[in-house]
Amino acid sequence: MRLELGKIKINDVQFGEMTRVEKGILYVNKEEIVKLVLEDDRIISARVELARPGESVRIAPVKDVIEPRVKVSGSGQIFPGTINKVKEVGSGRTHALVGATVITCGRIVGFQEGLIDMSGPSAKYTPFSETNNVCVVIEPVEGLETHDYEAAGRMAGLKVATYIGEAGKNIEPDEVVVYETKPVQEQIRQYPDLPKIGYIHMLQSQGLLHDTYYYGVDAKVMVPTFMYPTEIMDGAIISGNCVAPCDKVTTFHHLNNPVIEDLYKRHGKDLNFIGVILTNENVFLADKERSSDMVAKLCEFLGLDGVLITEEGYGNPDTDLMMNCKKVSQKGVKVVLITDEFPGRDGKSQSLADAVEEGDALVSCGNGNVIIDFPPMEKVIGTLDFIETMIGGYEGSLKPDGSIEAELQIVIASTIANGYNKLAARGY
Amino acid sequence: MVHMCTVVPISLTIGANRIIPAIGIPYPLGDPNLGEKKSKKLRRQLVDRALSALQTEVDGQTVFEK
Amino acid sequence: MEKIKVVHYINQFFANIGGEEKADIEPEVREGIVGPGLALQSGLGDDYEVVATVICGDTYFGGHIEDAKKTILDMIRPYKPDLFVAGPAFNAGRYGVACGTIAKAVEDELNIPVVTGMYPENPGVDMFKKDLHIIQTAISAADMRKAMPKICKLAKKMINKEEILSPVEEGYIERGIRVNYFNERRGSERAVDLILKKIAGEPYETEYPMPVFDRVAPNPAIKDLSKIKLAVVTSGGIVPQGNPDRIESSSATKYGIYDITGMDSLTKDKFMTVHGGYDRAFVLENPNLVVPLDILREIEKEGIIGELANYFVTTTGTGTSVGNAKGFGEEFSKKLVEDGVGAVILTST
Amino acid sequence: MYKTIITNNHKVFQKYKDRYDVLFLQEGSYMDVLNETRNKVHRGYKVLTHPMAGSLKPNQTPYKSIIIGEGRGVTDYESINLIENSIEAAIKFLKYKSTPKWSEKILKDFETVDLSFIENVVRNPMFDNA
Repeated sequence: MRLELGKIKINDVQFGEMTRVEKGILYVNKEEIVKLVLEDDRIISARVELARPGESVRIAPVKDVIEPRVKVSGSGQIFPGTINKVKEVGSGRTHALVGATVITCGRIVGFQEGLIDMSGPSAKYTPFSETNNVCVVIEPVEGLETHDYEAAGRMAGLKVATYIGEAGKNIEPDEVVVYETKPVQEQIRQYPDLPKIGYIHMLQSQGLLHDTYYYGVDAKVMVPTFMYPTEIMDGAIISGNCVAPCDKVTTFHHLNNPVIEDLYKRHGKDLNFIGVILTNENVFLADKERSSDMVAKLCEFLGLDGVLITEEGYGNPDTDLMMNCKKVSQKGVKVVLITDEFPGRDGKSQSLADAVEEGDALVSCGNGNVIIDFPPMEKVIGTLDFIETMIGGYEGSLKPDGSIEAELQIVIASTIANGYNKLAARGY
Repeated sequence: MVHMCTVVPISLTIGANRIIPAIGIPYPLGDPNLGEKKSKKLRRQLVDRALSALQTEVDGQTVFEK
Repeated sequence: MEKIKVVHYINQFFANIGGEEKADIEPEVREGIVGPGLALQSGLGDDYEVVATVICGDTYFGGHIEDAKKTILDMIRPYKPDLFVAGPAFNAGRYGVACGTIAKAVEDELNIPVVTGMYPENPGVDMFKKDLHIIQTAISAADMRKAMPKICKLAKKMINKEEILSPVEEGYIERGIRVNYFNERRGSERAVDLILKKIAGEPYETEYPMPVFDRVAPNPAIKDLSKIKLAVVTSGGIVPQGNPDRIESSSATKYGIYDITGMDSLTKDKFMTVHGGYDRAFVLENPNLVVPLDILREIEKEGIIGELANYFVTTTGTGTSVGNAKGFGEEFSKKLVEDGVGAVILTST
Repeated sequence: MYKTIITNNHKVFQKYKDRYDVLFLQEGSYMDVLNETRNKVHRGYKVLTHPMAGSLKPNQTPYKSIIIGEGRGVTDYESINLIENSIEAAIKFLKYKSTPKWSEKILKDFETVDLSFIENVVRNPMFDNA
């Protein structure tokens, strides 16, 4: 499967008469976005605001972040099984508005989500302080049930991103990157002397506000499966998760999965990237047992020499991570784990809720329990009303001047456990 | 030294060399559900097993099931 | 300008009082520098003054931890020090534990910077590395010339409230505290490097080590049990009613040694459990479920074992740090050996 | 296998009290549910759902529901590992920050999310045979 990804660099975002891209500037039509969102009668109001790098802006609470993309050629359309019909994606050509995002925000439930600062000392912890963000602030109809509201918010973001992505369809990209993975036997033959590497991608799948969808199917009801890496770049996986801000894998991060990106960078040079094994993080222990068995079986079946494993979340997923690590290692396949850490505020406790001796090669994405100071910002997109009830916040977090003291875990994707960031923790 | 404990994997992890599996965490040496007499008999069996483990040569971690 | 006041702690050996035969001397305080205090003073420089040196025998300290701690704190307080340095203890086990114990007490009670130094295998390291900055030294006192300047450098940084850098940069033993930093490369890129190294069989280093445990070679089998003195050690939290030593119900920082002379069984009116990690109902009813005294007396009477030690050793296993547990073991094992105990049954809940 | 749901969540109790054995700790805390589960596991029960289900940390949500199954009187090491690790982690979080006193509305949200974990398990076709 071969995909050409055309990267259209976006350096600024502005409101305009027509949603379009011109000379690296994304213009968006506010009214059309609002109209699109309000098609869903579960949402009573929607507001569009822009946030650019360096501005004194705080966005909270954030539900999802999505990079606008569009299929130019090849099978299927962007976000198959959710926005568009179920149809295999991952081949042909896709354009991405790199440097632009759609951010959905607004209250979903009282306690989740997180924040993004566009400037100041806290901006460095989130990748979205460096992107030009179209923020869609939504409000549900009175008394809407939590499940429905989550679904409405999720769809609103995807719809807006798809709409904006269309603006890139006929634009000449600044850069075209080609990604290709062949069927397994051909792929092995192509680089017979290089180590065969796979990627085990664990999807959050515990329940309400903890779900992920693959071609529209809820990850908790699927069994582990094989995926061509390029499928993910066309939106085969979307996030329905909005509980732990710091290690949430947003839809943006699925589209721009760093492990896939970095394995492709060295594909054919010092490794042979065979593909992605998708698995889940269920609550029911029998499911964990079955899924990890199947992951190990797939690794064996594909003849892999080594795998990278990433997780989403803390606690329950640590058990899946360790079960996968142990069982895959027992098949003779080398394993490297990528995860973030929660060693308590003093940093002295165990970082993970589970451990196996096979987990002897781990990459750290940082300690989410560290306390951070957030200076006041001139403008707030969304509301700070829920700061103290957000994850990472606490009573007294929000100061009268608008500054905040909270754990790092309140910042969206700050310790994301797939290695997207440079933040790491080390022993002192 | 002989280690009498219920969670044998932990004993193996921490490196005990002679291990006697015990009955249960809230009652390692005996089983009160069986009544006092039988429970005490069970305790005697376990301690006897521990003493025999102490008199057995081992060349690495060994769990004395019987 | 008033000088920064320093108090130094050393053992009988470094105070030139004597070796093992003098290890039971009680704490004393002397004005100014003693022994390695000279190196400390010169390393710290003219802005600092070592105003007093506390000396205590290692055996005395180990046998009277609570008393020694209190006495020594009382000796230190009047000097109103700004800085406390203990040791370095190199590989001397009891000295290391003493340095760690007193340094932690000073830090907690007097709220001033403290530094000590040890060889990585000193038992004091596992017990105190999370609480203290312990400069890594070589195995013996021959390293004093190199160790003391590192201690002084770190101590000065603490006094000046400068940022304490990583263990490698400062020379202290890693404390196991997880601190954030920005790497030059993102995590996924580092992970790809790691997997390629692992597959190639090259050395690789994890960024987060999983907890590891020591291994010991098994002791040979006991030839004749009927001549052996047997003792029971437990992590099941069995203590006399009222818990006289206040052993914690979890995350224990101490252990107890309790007399069983003349008892045929552990009765519920005399013993209880404080263990917070299991449903205590059964053991409260019958403590022999954890310390099988009733059976061991039978066995003793039958002559199967030579004799039963007249005490058992106890602590709470749940949540107790490996460092503390290791420290307890090293300490009471010495007593067991001194008392001629030849075999131990360790029971865990 | 005979199953018991240990919970302090009213919504879980109401929904399942007629279908399953529900041990409802009405005034119980998150820790109480973990400790009760631990006691059962120590007596031979198996944990069927992960005690740390959900990304909500133990000092964030006050609600916890865990499904256990009656074992064969044999200690299940994996269950012990899970529940003990969960308790250790919960203590770590609660040591620095206790669970806030949430408003009624937020409490309701927490109940709904906790219920969702159990619903998804009970809905699993394998569940009744497990």
